[in-house]
Amino acid sequence: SGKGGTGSRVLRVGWNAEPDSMNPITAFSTQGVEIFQLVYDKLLGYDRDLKVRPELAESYSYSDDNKTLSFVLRGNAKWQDGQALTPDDVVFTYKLIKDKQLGEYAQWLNHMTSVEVKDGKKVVLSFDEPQAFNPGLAIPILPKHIWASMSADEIQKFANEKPIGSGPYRFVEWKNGASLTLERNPDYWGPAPKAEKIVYTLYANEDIMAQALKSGDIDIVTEMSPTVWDGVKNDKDVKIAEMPSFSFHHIGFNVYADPKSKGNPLLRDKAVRQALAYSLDRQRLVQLALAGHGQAGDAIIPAGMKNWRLELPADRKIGADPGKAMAILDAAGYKDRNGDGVREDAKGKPLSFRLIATQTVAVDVRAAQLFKDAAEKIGVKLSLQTLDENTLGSTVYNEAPDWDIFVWGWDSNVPDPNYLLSVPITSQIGQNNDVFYSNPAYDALFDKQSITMDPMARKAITDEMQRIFYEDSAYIVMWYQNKLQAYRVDTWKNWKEIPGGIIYNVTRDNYLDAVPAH
Amino acid sequence: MLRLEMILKKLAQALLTLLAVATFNFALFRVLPGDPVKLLARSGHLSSEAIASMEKAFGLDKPLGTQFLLYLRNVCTGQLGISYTYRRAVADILRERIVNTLILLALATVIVVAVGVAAGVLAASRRGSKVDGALVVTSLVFWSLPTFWVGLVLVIVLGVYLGAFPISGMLSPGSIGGWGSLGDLARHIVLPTITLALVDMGQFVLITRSSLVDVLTEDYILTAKAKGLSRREVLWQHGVPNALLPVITTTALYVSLVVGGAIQVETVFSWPGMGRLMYDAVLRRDYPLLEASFLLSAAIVIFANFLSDIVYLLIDPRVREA
Amino acid sequence: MSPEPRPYSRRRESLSLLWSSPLGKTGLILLGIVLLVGIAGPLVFPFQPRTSADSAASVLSQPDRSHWLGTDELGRDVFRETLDGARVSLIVGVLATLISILIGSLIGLVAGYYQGALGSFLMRLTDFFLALPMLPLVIILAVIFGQSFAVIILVIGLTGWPSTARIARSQVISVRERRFIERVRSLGASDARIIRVHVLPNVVPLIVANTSLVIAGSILSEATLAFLGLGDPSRVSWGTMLHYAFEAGAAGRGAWWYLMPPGLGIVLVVLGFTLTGHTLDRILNPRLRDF
Amino acid sequence: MLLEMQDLCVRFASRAGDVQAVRGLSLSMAEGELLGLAGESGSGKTTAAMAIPRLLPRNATVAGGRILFDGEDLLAKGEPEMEALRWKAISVVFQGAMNALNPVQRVGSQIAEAILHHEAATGRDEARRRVEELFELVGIPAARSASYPHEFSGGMRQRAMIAMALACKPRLVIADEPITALDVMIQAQILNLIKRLCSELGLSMILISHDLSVIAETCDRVAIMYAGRLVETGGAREVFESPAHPYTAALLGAFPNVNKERVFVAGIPGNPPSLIEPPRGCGFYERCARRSPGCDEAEPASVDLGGGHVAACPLARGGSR
Amino acid sequence: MSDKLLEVRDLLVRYESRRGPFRKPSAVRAVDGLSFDLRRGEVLAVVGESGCGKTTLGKAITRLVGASGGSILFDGRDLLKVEGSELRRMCGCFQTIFQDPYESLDPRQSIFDIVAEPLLIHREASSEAELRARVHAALEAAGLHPAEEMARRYPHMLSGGQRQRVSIAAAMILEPELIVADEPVSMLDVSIRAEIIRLMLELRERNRLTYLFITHDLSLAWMIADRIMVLYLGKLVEIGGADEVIHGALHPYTQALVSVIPVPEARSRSGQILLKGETPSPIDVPPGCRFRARCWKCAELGGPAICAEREPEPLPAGEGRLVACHFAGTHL
Ligand SMILES: Nc1ncnc2c1ncn2[C@@H]1O[C@H](COP(=O)(O)OP(=O)(O)OP(=O)(O)O)[C@@H](O)[C@H]1O
Ligand SMILES: Nc1ncnc2c1ncn2[C@@H]1O[C@H](COP(=O)(O)OP(=O)(O)OP(=O)(O)O)[C@@H](O)[C@H]1O
Ligand SMILES: [Mg+2]
Ligand SMILES: [Mg+2]
Repeated sequence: SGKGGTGSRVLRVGWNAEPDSMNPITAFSTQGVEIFQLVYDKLLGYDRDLKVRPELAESYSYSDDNKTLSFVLRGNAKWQDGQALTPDDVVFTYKLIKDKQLGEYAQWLNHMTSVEVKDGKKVVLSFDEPQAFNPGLAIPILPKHIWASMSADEIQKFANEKPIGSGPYRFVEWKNGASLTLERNPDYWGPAPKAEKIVYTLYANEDIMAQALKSGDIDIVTEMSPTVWDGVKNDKDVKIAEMPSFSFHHIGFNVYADPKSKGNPLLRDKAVRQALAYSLDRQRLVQLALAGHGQAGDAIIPAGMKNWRLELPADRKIGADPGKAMAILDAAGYKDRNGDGVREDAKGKPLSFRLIATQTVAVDVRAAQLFKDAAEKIGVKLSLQTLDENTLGSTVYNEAPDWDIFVWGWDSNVPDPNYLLSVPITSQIGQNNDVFYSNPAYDALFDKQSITMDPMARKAITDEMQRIFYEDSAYIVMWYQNKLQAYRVDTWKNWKEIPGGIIYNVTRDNYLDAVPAH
Repeated sequence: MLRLEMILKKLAQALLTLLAVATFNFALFRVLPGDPVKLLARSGHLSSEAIASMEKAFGLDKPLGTQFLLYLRNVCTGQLGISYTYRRAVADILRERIVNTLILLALATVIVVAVGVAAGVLAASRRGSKVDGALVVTSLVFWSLPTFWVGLVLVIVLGVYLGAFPISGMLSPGSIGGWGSLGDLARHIVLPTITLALVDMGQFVLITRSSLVDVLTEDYILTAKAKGLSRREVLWQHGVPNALLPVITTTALYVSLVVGGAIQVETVFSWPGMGRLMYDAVLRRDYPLLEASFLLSAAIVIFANFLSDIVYLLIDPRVREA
Repeated sequence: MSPEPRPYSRRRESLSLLWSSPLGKTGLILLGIVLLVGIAGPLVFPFQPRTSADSAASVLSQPDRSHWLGTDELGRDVFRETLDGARVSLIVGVLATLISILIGSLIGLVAGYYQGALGSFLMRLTDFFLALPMLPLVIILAVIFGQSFAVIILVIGLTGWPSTARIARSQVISVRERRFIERVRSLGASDARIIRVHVLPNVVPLIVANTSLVIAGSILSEATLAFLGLGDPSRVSWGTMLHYAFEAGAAGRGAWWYLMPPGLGIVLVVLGFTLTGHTLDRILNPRLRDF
Repeated sequence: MLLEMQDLCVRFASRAGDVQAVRGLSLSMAEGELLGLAGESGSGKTTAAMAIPRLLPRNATVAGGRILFDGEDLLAKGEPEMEALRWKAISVVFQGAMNALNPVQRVGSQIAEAILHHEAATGRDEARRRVEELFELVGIPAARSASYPHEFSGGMRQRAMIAMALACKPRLVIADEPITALDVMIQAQILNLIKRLCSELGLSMILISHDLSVIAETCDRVAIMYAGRLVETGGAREVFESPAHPYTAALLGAFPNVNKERVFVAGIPGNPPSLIEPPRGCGFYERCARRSPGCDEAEPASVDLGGGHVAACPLARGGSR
Repeated sequence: MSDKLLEVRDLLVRYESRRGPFRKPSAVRAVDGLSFDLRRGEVLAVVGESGCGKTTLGKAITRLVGASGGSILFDGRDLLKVEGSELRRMCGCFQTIFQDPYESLDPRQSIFDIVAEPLLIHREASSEAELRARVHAALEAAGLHPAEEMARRYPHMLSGGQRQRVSIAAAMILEPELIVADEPVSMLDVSIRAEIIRLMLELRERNRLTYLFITHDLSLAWMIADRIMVLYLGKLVEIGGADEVIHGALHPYTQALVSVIPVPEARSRSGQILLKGETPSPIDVPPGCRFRARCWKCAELGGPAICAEREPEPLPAGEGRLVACHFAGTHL
């Protein structure tokens, strides 16, 4: 049994980063989202099979033109401070986000024209285009009585130190740098979960977290990196779980054609990008950087979203062929003219690029080092620099981007392709589009898929998009990292392993279904 | 009285240094590259109005001079701004964290000073003996150890293999906190304290030793011996009190070292203190947090120096004017 | 009693005293070994440089015939990395120290010799830097200026000078107050000459002894920075090795072969410099001399 | 006899070899006597004197001889016994009073410490009262007993040291160069004080000085040392009026005397011999103007000139200068 | 060429010091309006208690400290008005010999370097050979034989007496006219003193030197000086021929000093005049006669008002003598 002090009714989770904030509008860390999905309710949620299930809404329905979405709210929901939860709160939340363009959520409401209460129990959303993705799955509902009095400015600064939601757990305290505690919400509308408390403990180092799991200090961890995870797999009280995820890591090339770009223009040549893509053996990358815990990457929809993934035939795959890479470069006129081991273009400009990666993401740094070695073999010189996450972010997302190549990744908060596909669209330049990719054909297809309600038809479109983007090689998707988790078998049970992870996933149901092992 | 005047003078000096640190601090963070709002926009979904409103919210839209004055005023009133990452008052975050660091540092300092001074006295009083030699060598070895490495080794040996002590955090996950957790805290504090103490002990031993060796050759020690005092009495009544003066200065300098040690120890042991906060703030470019924690740690060091000056003034009648 | 006239060389005398003290000898031997390893090592043991293996099986693998100290989390040879790391640690230590010593000596010299407004300003400046918590400062500077090799050397060098300045200053003051300076001044010697001929030679030995300790400190600083993930990622140093080892969970997997070599490397080289510096200090600083 | 040194030998270990600082010194003094110990720097005065309360530095060894104090051999006593004797029976006024006082303690309490340490029955108030008495005795206002050493002038510190030396009413006071480095005027004051105290309190004192004039004016008896040996001893008047040893004579000749004719004084050319390998014969041989062959072969025997006047030179009987 | 090598007039030397941040700076009046002449070729001994300004006077003359008033005429030129390179050149004309032979030589220089340094500073040697020759000559002249070998030694290889000879050699090598000797033998053993002083006097004969000989030892001053000057708290008390000052002191302070000179013969300590109290601080010098508080004569006379009111000026009292006392010489 655990050493938790207050007995086995406490679920102890280990993680290696803290939420950035308790304000669901401004927070963007995954840790934050994990807490919000327990403290707040959304209208809809995903169950343990990643199927849509009701949450605050008992049911929902689309209009025939798919432009109107109505939710029927359950009547027994209450705010954790005792106030009743009404449709007004839902309308308030959606309006707030839409009107003030607040946070990540605003992207789901771009096409919303109105939101209103109907028949006392119903909330109706109207859009000017059909919506393939249901925003009810993403947006937490906030209490109007707390948030209504604040201006946009104030909301930006609001720490929300004691969040009040309507979810199964309520916030107790956050000991900065140490732990965050939730307790069971007695007024929760649904069946009471078994864990009376959930304590998230912060570990500065994953290895130490692994030790804590082994020694019984914690019951489950949110995520582990490959080599550390390998280190716990032989412990008899610990069960490891390896699941596909909704994320990928990639190498991005600065392909911005705008004169503002300060990136090396040679990278705008598709041949150079493709050659680099061919130089890299992604299988080996998975073996070395991930110690084998993942799948070699190709298109931008990760392995976790089985339904939406494009399966490329072997002969269309780019990679693991340095010979081909060199042939492409030779053909495109890049030769080592001065014998320094680095190829130059016709004007003598060397294929020498800057490569940046996040210093704290070990797998990225490892991949970058391996990429550097691989590129060297085909006569391309890369100089590696690691930056902290924020500097890297501000370097990449710059009006006048002054970089050549970076390494990082994308993670989708929903098992729907829309978000990831939206990254490289032209309108996302200045926002998510990290390589400044712009392809009108791709953009057109994106718009089309987002209003195509039929899954089969939509899949055809997304496949085509993936193919185009893959060929263009603005990204080298290195791998789809598996979600590596581990939990103790002697404290809690009934964990279900699902794509995206047991916990720390788009569903909260594993928390609600866990039961003590004894 | 002269003493009071001296104390005031020292105080003025300390305050001046603090002001200089604040200025330096401010300049360092404003003049150098990195646009915090762009950093916040990392996730990319902020409109330009949102960015403008954020700039306004964090006071980044004003000219530098105004920002500096505002900054000074706020520092004086304890308003250290709002953390970019946590979006909470920096002062609140610091308040939570500083206590944890102080607990750790206080314990380590007490141990270092007590054991270090005792060992130094022992070595000096047995100068040239085997004990002395062993103490000097041990101190030099300790002095050469990287703090984080000692931490790692302790984690592996005492934590992982022997399982003798918890290796992470201040309290066990899920413990309730409060007075009941004192035992838990005690178990958690062992390894970080040992790490900090081990590494910094060496210097103390060496300094106490050399200071006492110096003092023991002074004529007044011979006088004391001639008065018929026993070796022990000579040592403790005349030797140590005089030898401690330089040790006090060292203690103050040690505080500046130990702030660095805290960052490492807190990183290795996931200790939720200021050191790690500062390190995280660096990684996140959380300027207000970084500034404030840097200022705070500088203030601690300056205060320690000030304190040592005062103690010096109080116990050494010779110190007159600087 | 009357001393034999013999060629007088303090330098030679110090060296032989250094060698005759067990601590000093140990320090010199340690340094010799590390230097040898750092300079000759990569030439003598030409293992596949930085080569990575191909499968997950060769990641963090135990020492065996082909990898004497096993492999790291990318399947690279730890032995080879340790040899490379010695060089980086030494280079950073020495270059950063050079900067520190130059700045420190200059400031100390000027502050000690010109005790007027200039001197006291410089002393205030030194105290100010001493009052800054060093590691945080170094971290902040390293992060702000980026983590390249040159920046790390500069940052460590630029923050490491106050102790040297203090030592130099107090020695200059004590030399300055000696009668022979007054005698020489009464002969009409200029400040420049007094500093060059009389002050410097009497200050340099202490700075030299201090240098050894500053190098030890610089190497520790580099290791600490690198351990905290702020090292130059394209160069292997012992600190970066430990950083990646810690990140990769080497401790939990019991990969001692990955944790011990760089750690011991740091300890040995720092100990070498510390022992040498400590002994030199005792020899050259009569106040500390206790034999 | 209060004190008898018999054939005392003291060595210092040093890197160059053993320094034979005191070589076979025999000297005695009676109760109530003021004995002057003179000789040039390095002749072993301090070493000989510090051997009595056994306060020699760590690298010193007493290689032979006995020191009888009241008939008991001090060298045979255990450390605790010595501790009880120190200050109570034998006290010391050290050379540099500047450094002989603990800088962080009040002067008065340093004196009181000695009293309290040796006279357990004494209360603090009583001790304080006695300290004040002692201050008055040496001519410092009693109120100053609360001062720290650095608040005193050199002369006052020297007086305080003397007061401290008298605190436990010792039978023997060893004053090692108590007046060197002081101004003439203060020198005179302190010497007067010493003389007065000795006669008033019936103290015995060994006064060490390299200045013969000072000893001549103050002491009853003198002992002159050279290169670790006693070269001449006797009543002050006899020795200064008719020095029997060539060294004594030469030394006397090196001091100008304002009472006599204004002539240029003569020095003693050369340096004292090394004490690491001391000469077999007379230590002064090399510098002696009246040496004769054979003096360098064997130690000259002591010649008793009567009345306690003894000199270690074969020429002694031949008369004075 | 005038008979007077040096004429010091109303010389004033102050050391400014600040004793606290909130206090007014105060000045130590180390030399407080001093006038005297130094004749070519004479030895003038300066005596007085510790702190009376002897060293400061010497330093002021050699320009090691700046004077705050008065004038020092050297060969008719006011030293206080020469500056820069001019001054540096004049430094050759007056040299100092310091008290402590252990401290006044740079331990890292060889004897050769030490003695050669003045020549190098003043660029007086035209060749290596000349430099060598002159250094060796100076060493020989200072009694350091063999010069060749001595030149190679370092200070720590010499005895105290030998070191002082090195100082003298270094001082003499520029062939100065005036030597300020600040307690040149007080650190040496009595037995060696005579030799050093003899050397100095020999050199005077040979090189027509003038000495300002600073000492606190009155019998030494009496033995070697032509004239003696007694200072008290930075002011002249009495000046005159050596014998007259010692055996016919006129100022009560000099009389007291002379009465306590120890002599190497057993005698009773009667006839001593012991002064009471301490020398007042040179920061706040009392008005009137600065010696008044300790003056036995003043006490004897019942504290005449004039002593408290007027500062006595040095007045002639016979052949070449000056005494600064209202009651000089009255009933001893
Ligand atoms: N601690 C020591 N170690 C080695 N040699 C010593 C030590 N103390 C004294 N000596 C040597 O012993 C000899 C006698 O020294 P001592 O101090 O007794 O002489 P002294 O007559 O008192 O001289 P001074 O007048 O200078 O005080 C000297 O040659 C001295 O160098
Ligand atoms: N650098 C200085 N700063 C302040 N005051 C000083 C300084 N040097 C000397 N004094 C003061 O000036 C006065 C005269 O000092 P000076 O050294 O000339 O005396 P002195 O007669 O040579 O004494 P001594 O015999 O002790 O050498 C003293 O009161 C002294 O304290
Ligand atoms: Mg002595
Ligand atoms: Mg003087």
